[in-house]
Amino acid sequence: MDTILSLAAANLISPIILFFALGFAAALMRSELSVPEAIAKGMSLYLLLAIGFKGGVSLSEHGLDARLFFALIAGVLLSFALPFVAFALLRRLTGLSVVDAAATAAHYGSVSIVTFVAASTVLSSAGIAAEGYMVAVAAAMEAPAILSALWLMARSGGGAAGASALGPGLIREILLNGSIVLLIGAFAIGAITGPQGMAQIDAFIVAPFQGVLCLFLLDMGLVAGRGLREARGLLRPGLLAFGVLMPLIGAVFGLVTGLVLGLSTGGVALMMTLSASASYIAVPAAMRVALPEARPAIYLTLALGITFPFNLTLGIPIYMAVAQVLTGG
Amino acid sequence: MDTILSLAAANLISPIILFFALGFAAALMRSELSVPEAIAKGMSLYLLLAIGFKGGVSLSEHGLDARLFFALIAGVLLSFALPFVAFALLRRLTGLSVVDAAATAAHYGSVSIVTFVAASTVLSSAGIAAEGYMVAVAAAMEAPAILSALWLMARSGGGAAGASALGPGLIREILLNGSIVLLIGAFAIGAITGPQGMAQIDAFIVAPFQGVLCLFLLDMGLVAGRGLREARGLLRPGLLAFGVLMPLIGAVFGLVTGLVLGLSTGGVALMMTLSASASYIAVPAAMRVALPEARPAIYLTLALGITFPFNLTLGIPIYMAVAQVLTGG
Amino acid sequence: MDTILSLAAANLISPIILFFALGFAAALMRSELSVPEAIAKGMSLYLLLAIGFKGGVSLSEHGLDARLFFALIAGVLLSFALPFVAFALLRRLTGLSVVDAAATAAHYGSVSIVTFVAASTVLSSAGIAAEGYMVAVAAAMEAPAILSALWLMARSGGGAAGASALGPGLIREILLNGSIVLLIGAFAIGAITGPQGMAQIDAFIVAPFQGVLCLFLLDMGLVAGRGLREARGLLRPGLLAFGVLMPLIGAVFGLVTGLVLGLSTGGVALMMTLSASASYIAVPAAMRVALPEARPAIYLTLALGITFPFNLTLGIPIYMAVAQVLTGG
Amino acid sequence: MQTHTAKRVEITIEAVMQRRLTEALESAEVSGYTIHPVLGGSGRSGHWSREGQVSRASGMVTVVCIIRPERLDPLLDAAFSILDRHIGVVNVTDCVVMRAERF
Amino acid sequence: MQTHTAKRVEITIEAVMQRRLTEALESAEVSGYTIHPVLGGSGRSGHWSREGQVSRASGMVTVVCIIRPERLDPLLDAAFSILDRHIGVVNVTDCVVMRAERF
Amino acid sequence: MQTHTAKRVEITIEAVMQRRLTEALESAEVSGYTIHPVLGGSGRSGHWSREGQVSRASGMVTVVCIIRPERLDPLLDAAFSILDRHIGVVNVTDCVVMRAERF
Ligand SMILES: Nc1ncnc2c1ncn2[C@@H]1O[C@H](COP(=O)(O)O)[C@@H](O)[C@H]1O
Ligand SMILES: Nc1ncnc2c1ncn2[C@@H]1O[C@H](COP(=O)(O)O)[C@@H](O)[C@H]1O
Ligand SMILES: Nc1ncnc2c1ncn2[C@@H]1O[C@H](COP(=O)(O)O)[C@@H](O)[C@H]1O
Ligand code: NA
Ligand code: NA
Ligand code: NA
Repeated sequence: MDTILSLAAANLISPIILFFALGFAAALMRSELSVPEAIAKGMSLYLLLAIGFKGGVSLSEHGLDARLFFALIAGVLLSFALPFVAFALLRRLTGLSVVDAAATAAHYGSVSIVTFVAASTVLSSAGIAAEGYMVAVAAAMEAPAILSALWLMARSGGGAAGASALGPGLIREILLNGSIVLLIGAFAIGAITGPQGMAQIDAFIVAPFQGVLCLFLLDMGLVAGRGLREARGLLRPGLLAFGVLMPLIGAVFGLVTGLVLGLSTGGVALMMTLSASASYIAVPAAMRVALPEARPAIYLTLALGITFPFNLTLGIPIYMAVAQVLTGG
Repeated sequence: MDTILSLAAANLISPIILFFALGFAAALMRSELSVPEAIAKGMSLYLLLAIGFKGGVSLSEHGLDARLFFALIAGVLLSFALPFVAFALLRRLTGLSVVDAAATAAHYGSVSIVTFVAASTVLSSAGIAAEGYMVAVAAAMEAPAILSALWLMARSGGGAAGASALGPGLIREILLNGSIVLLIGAFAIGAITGPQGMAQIDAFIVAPFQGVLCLFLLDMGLVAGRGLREARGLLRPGLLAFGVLMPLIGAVFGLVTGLVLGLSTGGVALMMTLSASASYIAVPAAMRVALPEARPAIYLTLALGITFPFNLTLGIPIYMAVAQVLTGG
Repeated sequence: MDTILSLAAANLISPIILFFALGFAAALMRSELSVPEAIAKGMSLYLLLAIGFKGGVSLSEHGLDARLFFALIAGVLLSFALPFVAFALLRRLTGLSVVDAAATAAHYGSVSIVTFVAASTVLSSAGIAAEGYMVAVAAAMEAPAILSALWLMARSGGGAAGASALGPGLIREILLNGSIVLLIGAFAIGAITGPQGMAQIDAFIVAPFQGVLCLFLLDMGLVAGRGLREARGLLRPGLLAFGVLMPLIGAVFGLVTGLVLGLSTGGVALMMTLSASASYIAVPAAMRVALPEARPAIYLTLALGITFPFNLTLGIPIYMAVAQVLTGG
Repeated sequence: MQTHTAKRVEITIEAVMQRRLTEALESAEVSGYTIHPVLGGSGRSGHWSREGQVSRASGMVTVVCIIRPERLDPLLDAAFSILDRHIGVVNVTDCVVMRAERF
Repeated sequence: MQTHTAKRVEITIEAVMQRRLTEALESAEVSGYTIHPVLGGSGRSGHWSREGQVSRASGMVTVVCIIRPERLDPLLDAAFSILDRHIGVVNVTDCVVMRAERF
Repeated sequence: MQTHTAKRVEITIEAVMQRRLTEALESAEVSGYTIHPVLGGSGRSGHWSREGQVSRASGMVTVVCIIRPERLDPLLDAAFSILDRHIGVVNVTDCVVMRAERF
């Protein structure tokens, strides 16, 4: 426990966390500091390309592994299952309507790629290796949770609307959303071109990576802080508790899965991080289309204003420390 | 022939080609993946600045060379001449109207700087040197083709309109268009500051160059794929054949010119690439002003949807291999 | 004097100056070359983050110093005082109305961070060290001049309007404007994480810095050139003289301050540069709110079209040379 | 210059619904429209702005259609079939156009 | 479809004044508006454009409010309390809206 | 508040023609206008959108001019001298303005 806490404290003074905190504080103080939307989107394309490519190169170096397939299947199952846990917890802890609870649950079944990127960075700074294919697991976990949420709605009688919205258009949009395509595509290109490909572009995707992440997290802090400030009226204690408890519960699911699959220390930590994280890009867009009655102020504030900062500051070091202790890594 | 094909195959699995293919495939599958317009424009400024500056530094290292002037003149003449070849070929192979054929011909007389950048990158990866001043030749080849197209129109009786549009306003816009000014300006700055200037900014313009090119080509793939998907109805076999034949014909013109000028292996390959490539930025804008009746769906789809991918994947390695064989390089 | 001039000449052929000149010339020739607004803003965030962080790391390496506090106080006082000098000079040299003169004076009391960045870059290229905390001094000098200008207006009877505009809203906007928050925040993060933090992100903020500055100054040249071209009618000789004299006068104030504080050679040169430079982001925005009757064409053209190019090309090398001679550095 | 009366319909809708709206317009045979970006706004569901918004996923756009008066009803039916459960506003103004054959 | 008359008020104002304008609108109980970006323009104070402008500090935005006709006067009073000393233009058009309860 | 009738002219035109259009407006002594960006659209020449378009060279903008009613005809003549061979649409709406001396 002591190690866990001291690791967490060390993590808190890294530039990436501090730039996030700077953005968060600036937003709470109502500074007009802002990152242009195009720059933020450009940086997120960069992070996806880099993390996907690196995962692919690492796969090409270590060779294919049967565990890749089991890990993918496990990821999909986790993404399907976690919304049910989240939904039950929300109905217990909060007074949210069925539609708000279902929409929120979808976010917690899915994943936040930026949280995954931050965890990968912290792991590699600590010299802890992880399976390159965890990038593919991350991509596989994005979408299934959306189906669980729509099923939860249907079961509660709100299904007609949701189901009708879930036409082939929406399914294609979800499966081919930009993040998934770029992440998987870059992963495949990394796997195909391997270390040779890496030698050609590492000065772009490796050396400046952490610096770009700092600027990106500055923006995330601004956006999260602004969201929190505007929605502060909504954040009853029950919701707040959910925003911190749910990632811990998710992490336990991820931990068990990672141990059962026999992943490395880094792999277990990443599986925990994925399960603990909540989507704030792909799932909100899908929810606006399929469940427009659900309030974005609820689910976005929870995912981005509470759970994301929690995972970034305390969650990731905790998951890492637990993974290290339990895998003996 | 065997060497040519195996070189081409090796080229096809480089990250830059694969990211282009990823974008192309994502667009055909109707993914919403997209690069913000400002980021795409920012990357193109970066590529122009970097390629121009590198060319200038290389000129300053190797000293001025009478061939520079001959190469410039040859480039201008090629750009004037190729539209006539393209126009004749289009009238033979396709049923395009005079205005569509003239506008398309202008694109093939002019050049695509990104194709030039890709060829330079492939050459330098293969350790083949080229004359630094080829950058200036590229800039000189942008505009003359536009005049040829307007002359072709005038000869066919559509001239009144075109000629009236070609006021001093349009001529200044064409000659001082952003790409030309930045390319030539950076070339001059590279030539003035030389290796000392390079030492100050190489970490920005050399090391990350190929990585930026990957992200840029991802976007080009998206844009080319989307254009192709929307215009698929227009692409009769005759047009398709033109889109592949014309670059090969252009390359032959470039080859002869390069050999006559006595350029190095790399210089010949670049001269072939320039002649083979088709403009998709400067010329379309000029055509919208001067020949608004010509259909962008035709000329852009050909230049960007057919010829650009052809040059990037098959063309450049073919031109390189031919240049190597014929210059004994 | 000779050394000063030859140093200045050497400075004029560095890539950063030449890219500024390229942009300036392109704008005067009415080229359509332009940098997207989002990219320009993204680069300015990058420069602020990098310069702030580097200053903070340098502070952490050299330890806190009582002079930091004296330098901050001196900077604030300079920023308060210089508008009075500028106002008196403007009323003598030009026929500007009180409101135009007051607004312009505010710009010259405040600072241009980009001029500061350029001076830091030139210093570090020349191997001349400066106090890391000069970044904090730069931030401290942004705002006070605005109050002086409003006080100048109030004294002239135009105060009611100005004072009413200076509600708590405007004061918060000025103190928490994006540049100040990012500069001070990055400075603090650099100071906290120190060389360890630097090791994590130097490939992003150190190596490519000068290259990014080139692209950024290209855009500044474009914007300055366009401003100058549109406002050429306004630039009477008196205004022109002010635009060149005022930075020199400001530099003398900065020189005395720097010598009294006992700053290093680099520190004196930076203090001169800050005093000589004129704001063109924070102050114009504040003036539009508080003194909307003042004409932006006057104050922006002076600050950005005359004083900024003067400082960049001649001013900085002069200040450096004077600082070297007088500190014996 | 010869003028013709027409209707200018302005629809502000969530960006995620844009494609569905324009498809509905096209199936109602409204094939002319222009899409404008929106920086922010306020309504019954509160404020939002492009820079401060919690997610880049959201955001709105404004679609403007100029149509012949007799085409207004099918257009509105199509628009409201999409707007129904979603946030957004519609307004219609009388206008005149010049080259009537275009509409 | 049931329609109701309304007013469409379009205010073009400097971006630095946007927050002050929307706050004034809100205190006049106008809580619905949409903000559009502006690329450039021209008026008595000359030309400007987003790309060529001397400072990134400037720039304008257009705020569009659809309101019930009886709310027009308070809205205009609020708007002109801000616009008073600043550059900018306002125009008002008659329009019709569908879901009147929204306005 | 004292109001005056005016015309609101909205011209959607290719971005490459923007400078030519505003120059024509200015030579017809229309010196007030505001330019808005366009994300995409559809018309007789098909769809286009800023993200999916084949070339960054294209794209459209919307120019809005508020003018006194008697200035409408010269404005339209100037606009159509440019629009003539190019794609684009124009519509005119009646509006009211407050500070009439500005127009
Ligand atoms: N009265 C109005 N006038 C102009 N725009 C409005 C109005 N009401 C709503 N909007 C726009 O529609 C969006 C959603 O409105 P609502 O559905 O009321 O939350 C707002 O963010 C505004 O952009
Ligand atoms: N008559 C007009 N029609 C449309 N927009 C206008 C008009 N007059 C002014 N504007 C806009 O308001 C801004 C400031 O105008 P002004 O206060 O006249 O300089 C201009 O840059 C335009 O964007
Ligand atoms: N009826 C219309 N309503 C609104 N915008 C239109 C209309 N028709 C055309 N446009 C716009 O004008 C552009 C060119 O139209 P067109 O010349 O018909 O291809 C389209 O892409 C739209 O942005
Ligand atoms: Na999760
Ligand atoms: Na060519
Ligand atoms: Na100053």
